[in-house]
Amino acid sequence: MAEKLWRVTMSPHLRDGTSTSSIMWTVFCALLPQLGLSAWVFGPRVLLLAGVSIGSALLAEWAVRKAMGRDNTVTDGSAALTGLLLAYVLPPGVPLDLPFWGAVFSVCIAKQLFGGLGFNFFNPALMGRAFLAVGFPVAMTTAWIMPQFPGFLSSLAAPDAVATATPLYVLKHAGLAEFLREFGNSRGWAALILGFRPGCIGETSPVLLLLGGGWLLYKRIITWHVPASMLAAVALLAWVFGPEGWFTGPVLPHLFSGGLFLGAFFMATDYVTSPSRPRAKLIFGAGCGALTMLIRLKGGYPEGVCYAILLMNCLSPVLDDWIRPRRFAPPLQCEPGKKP
Amino acid sequence: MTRRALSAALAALLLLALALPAHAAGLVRAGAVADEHHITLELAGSLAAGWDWPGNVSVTERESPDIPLTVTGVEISPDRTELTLAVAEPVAEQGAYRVALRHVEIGGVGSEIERFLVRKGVLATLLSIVISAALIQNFVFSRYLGLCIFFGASGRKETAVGMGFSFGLVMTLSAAFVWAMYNFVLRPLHLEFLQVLTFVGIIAIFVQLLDTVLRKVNPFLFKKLGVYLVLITTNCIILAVPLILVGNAYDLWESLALAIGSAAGFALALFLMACVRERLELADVPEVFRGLPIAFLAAGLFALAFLGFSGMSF
Amino acid sequence: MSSTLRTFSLGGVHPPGRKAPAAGLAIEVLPAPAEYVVPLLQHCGAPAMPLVKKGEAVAEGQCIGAVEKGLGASVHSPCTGKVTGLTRTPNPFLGLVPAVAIEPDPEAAPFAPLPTDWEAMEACDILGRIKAAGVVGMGGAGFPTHIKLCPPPGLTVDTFIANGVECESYLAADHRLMLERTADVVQGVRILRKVLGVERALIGVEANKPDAIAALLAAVEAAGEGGRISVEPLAVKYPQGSEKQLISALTGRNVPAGGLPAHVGCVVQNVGTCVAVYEAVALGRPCYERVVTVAGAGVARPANLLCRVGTSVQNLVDHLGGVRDEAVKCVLGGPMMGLAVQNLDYRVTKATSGVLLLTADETETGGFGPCIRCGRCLDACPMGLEPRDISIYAERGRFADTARFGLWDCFECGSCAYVCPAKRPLVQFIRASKLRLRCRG
Amino acid sequence: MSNERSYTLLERLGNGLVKENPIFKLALSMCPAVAMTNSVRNGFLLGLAVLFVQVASNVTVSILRRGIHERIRIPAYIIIIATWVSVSDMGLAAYAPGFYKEIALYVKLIVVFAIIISRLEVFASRNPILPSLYDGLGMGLGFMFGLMLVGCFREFLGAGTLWGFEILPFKPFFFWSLPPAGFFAIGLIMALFIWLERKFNAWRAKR
Amino acid sequence: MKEFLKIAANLLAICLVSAGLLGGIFIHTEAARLRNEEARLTTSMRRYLPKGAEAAFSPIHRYLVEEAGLEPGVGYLLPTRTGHALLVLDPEGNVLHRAEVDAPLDSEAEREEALAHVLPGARLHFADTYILALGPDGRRLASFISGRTTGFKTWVKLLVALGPDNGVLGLEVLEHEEDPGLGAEIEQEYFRNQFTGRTLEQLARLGVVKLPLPDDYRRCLERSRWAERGLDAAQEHEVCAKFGGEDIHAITGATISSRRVTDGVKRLAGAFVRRMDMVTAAAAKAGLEPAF
Repeated sequence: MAEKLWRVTMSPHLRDGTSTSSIMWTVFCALLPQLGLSAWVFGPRVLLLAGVSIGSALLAEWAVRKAMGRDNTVTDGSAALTGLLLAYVLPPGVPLDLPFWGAVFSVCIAKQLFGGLGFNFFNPALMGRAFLAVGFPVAMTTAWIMPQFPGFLSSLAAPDAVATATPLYVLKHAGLAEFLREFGNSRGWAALILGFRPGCIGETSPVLLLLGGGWLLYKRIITWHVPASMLAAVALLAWVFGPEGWFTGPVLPHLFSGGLFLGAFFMATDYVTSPSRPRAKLIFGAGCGALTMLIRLKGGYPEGVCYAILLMNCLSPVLDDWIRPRRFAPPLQCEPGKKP
Repeated sequence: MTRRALSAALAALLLLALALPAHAAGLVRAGAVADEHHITLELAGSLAAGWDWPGNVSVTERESPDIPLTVTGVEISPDRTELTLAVAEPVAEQGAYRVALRHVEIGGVGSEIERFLVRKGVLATLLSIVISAALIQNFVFSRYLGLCIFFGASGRKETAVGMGFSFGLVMTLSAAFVWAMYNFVLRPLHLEFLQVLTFVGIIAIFVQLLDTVLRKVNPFLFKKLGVYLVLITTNCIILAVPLILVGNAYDLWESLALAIGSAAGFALALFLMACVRERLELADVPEVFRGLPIAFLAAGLFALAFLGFSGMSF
Repeated sequence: MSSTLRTFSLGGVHPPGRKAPAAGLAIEVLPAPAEYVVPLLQHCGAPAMPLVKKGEAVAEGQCIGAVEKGLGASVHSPCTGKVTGLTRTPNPFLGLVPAVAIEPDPEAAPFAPLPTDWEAMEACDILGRIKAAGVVGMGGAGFPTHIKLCPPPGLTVDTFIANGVECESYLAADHRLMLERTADVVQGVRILRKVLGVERALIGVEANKPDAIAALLAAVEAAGEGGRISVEPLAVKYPQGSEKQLISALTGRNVPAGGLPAHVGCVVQNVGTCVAVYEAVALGRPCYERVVTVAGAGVARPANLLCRVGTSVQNLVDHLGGVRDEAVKCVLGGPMMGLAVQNLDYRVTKATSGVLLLTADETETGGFGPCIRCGRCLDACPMGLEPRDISIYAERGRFADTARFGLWDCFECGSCAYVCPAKRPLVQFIRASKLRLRCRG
Repeated sequence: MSNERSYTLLERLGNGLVKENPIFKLALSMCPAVAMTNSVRNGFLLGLAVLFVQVASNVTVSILRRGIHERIRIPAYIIIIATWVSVSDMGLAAYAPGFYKEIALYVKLIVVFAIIISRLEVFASRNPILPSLYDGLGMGLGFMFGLMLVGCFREFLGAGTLWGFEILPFKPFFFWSLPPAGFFAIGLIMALFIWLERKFNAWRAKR
Repeated sequence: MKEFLKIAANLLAICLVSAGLLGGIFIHTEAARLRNEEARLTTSMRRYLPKGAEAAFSPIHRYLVEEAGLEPGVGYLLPTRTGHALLVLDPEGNVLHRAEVDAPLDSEAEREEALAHVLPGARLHFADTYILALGPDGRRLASFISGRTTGFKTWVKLLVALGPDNGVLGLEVLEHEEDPGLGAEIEQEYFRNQFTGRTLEQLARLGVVKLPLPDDYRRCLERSRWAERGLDAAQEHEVCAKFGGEDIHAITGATISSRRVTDGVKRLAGAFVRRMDMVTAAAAKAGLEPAF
């Protein structure tokens, strides 16, 4: 018998079942229900947009890695996830070249040039969105679509909502009264919570996003810290800084009518660009929430989740640096004679 | 402990500054622009019953007392100590508005005509200058100034902190000096054309002075900050701030606020960039992008992220 | 239920137990092989100096290697026979080490025990016996026991802990010992308690071995030690078998970084060591035998083998019917901390707790990806260190920067690498950093 | 002075334009390179102002180099630069008011451009007038070249025009004419420079 | 000490020389700057005048006049047939003060000095300047009103040109900080020119609609761009007449900016007309003969 060749590797010889790609694809799947809903209410073109976005992200990843002479990482799922998330933060009516350019920017500039997965310090999908928001401002602010419903559900549509205005736009520029007139009844609330309202492809349905997020929590892919503190910060600040004075603000509209759930569960929890320790995550989430409200109430845009997360991304290396794991025990003092 | 108490007190003060608009001694205690079409007035007492607004309220911009704005409604709070005036023309938080109430009786005191100037409080103005200079109009990421030093001193965190600190020191002191120089010497003597020369001279002298004093008084601090002092003279921000404060005709406090805000914004930018660059050293950046090119791209991404602050107003 | 059980506070992971076949198999005695090659160095420290020459006849239990100074333990002949040569043999941790090759004499009489009334002996005499018998930690590290039993001057010890945790997957050697030689374990604990002069003794056993717990409780009662030796069930979590984690779980005391268990008043010994101590002190039999679990889907028949030091791994495997074709990896020790070896010529030492023959399904063999900063390793690390940052810095060759992330506190339990989704060889990076810094410093 | 090497005009120009290009190689005075380069024209005009200040102060310092006391070197240089900057500021305000409005702040900020003072310190203070003049020309042109290159890149991609002339009937990438794009443009062009240089060096080594 | 003196002298010499140099250049360039600035302004304003019309530009400076305890008055420094006069009106248009001003008024400093002389004790704040283009007979050919209004982000500075009948001749956006590609489009011809030709009455009722700009209307608004391949004069006239009576078409994606600018134009023009009426009436009452 020939001498058997044994494989020699370092310990440990057991590995947990999760892998980078399994995590990425799990997140990907957790996002899909919302895509289905969007395709249903905004039309199947949404699927085309998502397809272009994912396809160009994969293509860009392959091409840029090839150009740099590096190994192929298309299968690890991170590029596909970036593509999907990018599509999720686009209005459903944008032209098809937007997701392409956005994905190329996200993957090439925001991620691969900085060393690829693990070294991008801004969330690539959100960076792609920020890039598109300045590069294609008109499409990014006007390409909203009124949700269309199959007959039996048409009663869920908010009655006479202004086309091409997202709920947050109404809230910011027409005021709370107008918002409540459009969405204030039970049908309006149902539309907001279930996702039958104009908005970005992936942000409309808090329920489905919460389901997906819950699944990720259950699978322990994300922890509760970031989403909880982000939602709490938004709710608290929305309540405190009300339009009518202190502690009068509308909490629910701010929670349910923007991209908060998408941001809190799927964007701000991105491993690479958020800090790792629980305490740092709490601060990070609270910061995201606070900046979101700052932009919504005082800033130039109706929605602030994207920029809030990007701005907190700047801080996550700092938070990682400041908040370190608690060591098992302090080092031994230089008095060996005494018990510490 | 004391540090925590101090920062808490500071935070409380800032909140207070935000919360409290201008105060006055008359029958109207305070007023503020609530939103685009509403001005709220806080009365010193409760408004006597029977007063009705048509014909008794006028609102004008401060600059145009002769062009009345159209008041479309007045809402009186249940306890009759707050009035909300609805105005047809858009009003801005940054603007100043004259409000006149006629034939009112407030808290038992009657007045034929009660005038009040609605505008932002001093502290709120200063705070908004600081925040604007630090974040909204961040010199590095939104105005693209001070980049040489930004890229030069953001390699390590310690360097960034040292630079940020020395910069803040020089910036604040020289802004005060420049303000005085401009308002008491250059302007009265109509020597505005010597602006650049004097400003840069003041800054250079200041840096030299600080260098000399620090070297003698606190060699330790000098060892830490000395290197940066020389560099400061070639930082665009150090000259841009005086030019801006002169251009906007700021008063001393506003000038100081601008200086502090821009120094804080610069220090923040340096620090964030240093954190990122320290991490980038570990990254597998393509060969040709190592060093400055990738730092530029990173700064570009920062600039995109900082667009989130654009259009913000306090 | 398990949540009420005690365990250590920080980190930890739950690798699959996979103890099922071996844990149910009684210890079986391995027949004597054709040749023993006894390594003179079986743990980090100074090698023992050989006391025999080629051709010399030795008796079973005769001291063949002694350590004059430094960290070390003496080595004894596992059989009666003839020294065929002084050679070198590979050790997975230590490289090639000096060894004594002995050819056993098949007709020799078995070792005759020399019962002693240890209760009448002085503590220092007992310690002397333990040292002479070359007892070392049987848990895996093989640290000489007599040294651990002499805490540095100035430190007082108030608790003795017997480590019956056996948190590594597959391994069942300690489990079987606790079941089959329960009384000897308890006696060993009593001896060690006497040596240390402490009242309190704890035996920590993970709750996945209820039979062992029951047996120990009964044996403690039988020995009349009910109030003084307590058997503590612990929640199942890796690496509870590590000294510091076990102390933390049982007493809530945390050994300071760079400190010894004695700094918090504890001494920990493996239950296997307790048995060896019992044999050495009460029966006068030196330490040259141990139970080795042979397991994994790659072995024809898993078993717990009582084998003697110097037996080759090949002998063990052959005795059990050889290797299956699917086996790809041979690991000496547990799957989390043991070392993979490139052939089966390795010799059983006093510290060899297991021989695992793993198939590709059981073990990770692929490459690794970039760190995605998920932070799982930070959560898993039982010492609260930052393996992520150590690995990233080490990957870029910046070893000097790794120290501030707790490099020196790492005992390489592998929890971080176990959970890493990018399959990064974190332990390897840590070891490389330590090596590099040691060489330089 | 110690440095008695003779410099020719050509050598200095090559040095400023390529070998020590202030923007792509020395990475000095990046502020205008980011903020003022969304059109070639702005780049050219600001470059012109820098060229003037660089040449004038180089010559001035070279003339005065023995008269300026060592201890007050830096303040003296700054005053000299500030003088020439004020001159160009006033000149532009008077004779090119339309253009001046766009770049007013940056013209004043030329005072603190690191490239100018560093050339004074490194070159002009140690060399006679003529080489200093050449060096100023080289550096100023190099700076102008850098600004115009970035300007070309951004104006063409951003507006589809060059120097205001329509090249493409549409705007390929509106993004590039926005201020933050300056960072990206410079980063990419810098990398391109490095790449070309490597290729060139490899090619020369092979020869 | 000697060393120190030497250094100081050295530095002082450099400073003095450069200050002297700058002074000289300043005197020379300042005059040129003012001349050029004015020339630039008048050329840009002349575009709104009938071709070949002879016009003189004369400014009306508006001040806020504050006297202790009184509602602030509005002071107008206006050209008269004989020189200049200061007319201070209360908000209702009643004359509070009038004074002839006979001093050079070219620069802000000179004006301040002159006003302090005729109205001692009062606090004057400069508010803004209206520029009137007057024909040879003193008729108003155009009025230029600059002022600022809130935009979507910060302030927008506008210049509105009104004709003799107070219809809009044109609109220019002088400064703004709107988003590029969105609000910043207010500076484009296709938006600004929509105001051209609106009468004062139309302006007062002008709204903003969120409808896409019709293509041929855009062609006729973007005169400079479509000059060579656009419509002929008759078609252009027809299109402008068709759409000119409608509301302003908002910029895509920047409805708010469009609305704010429209509001601003309405307000600036309205205020100007009201003030001119008040000034004319008050001047007649006060026996002044304004130059317009």
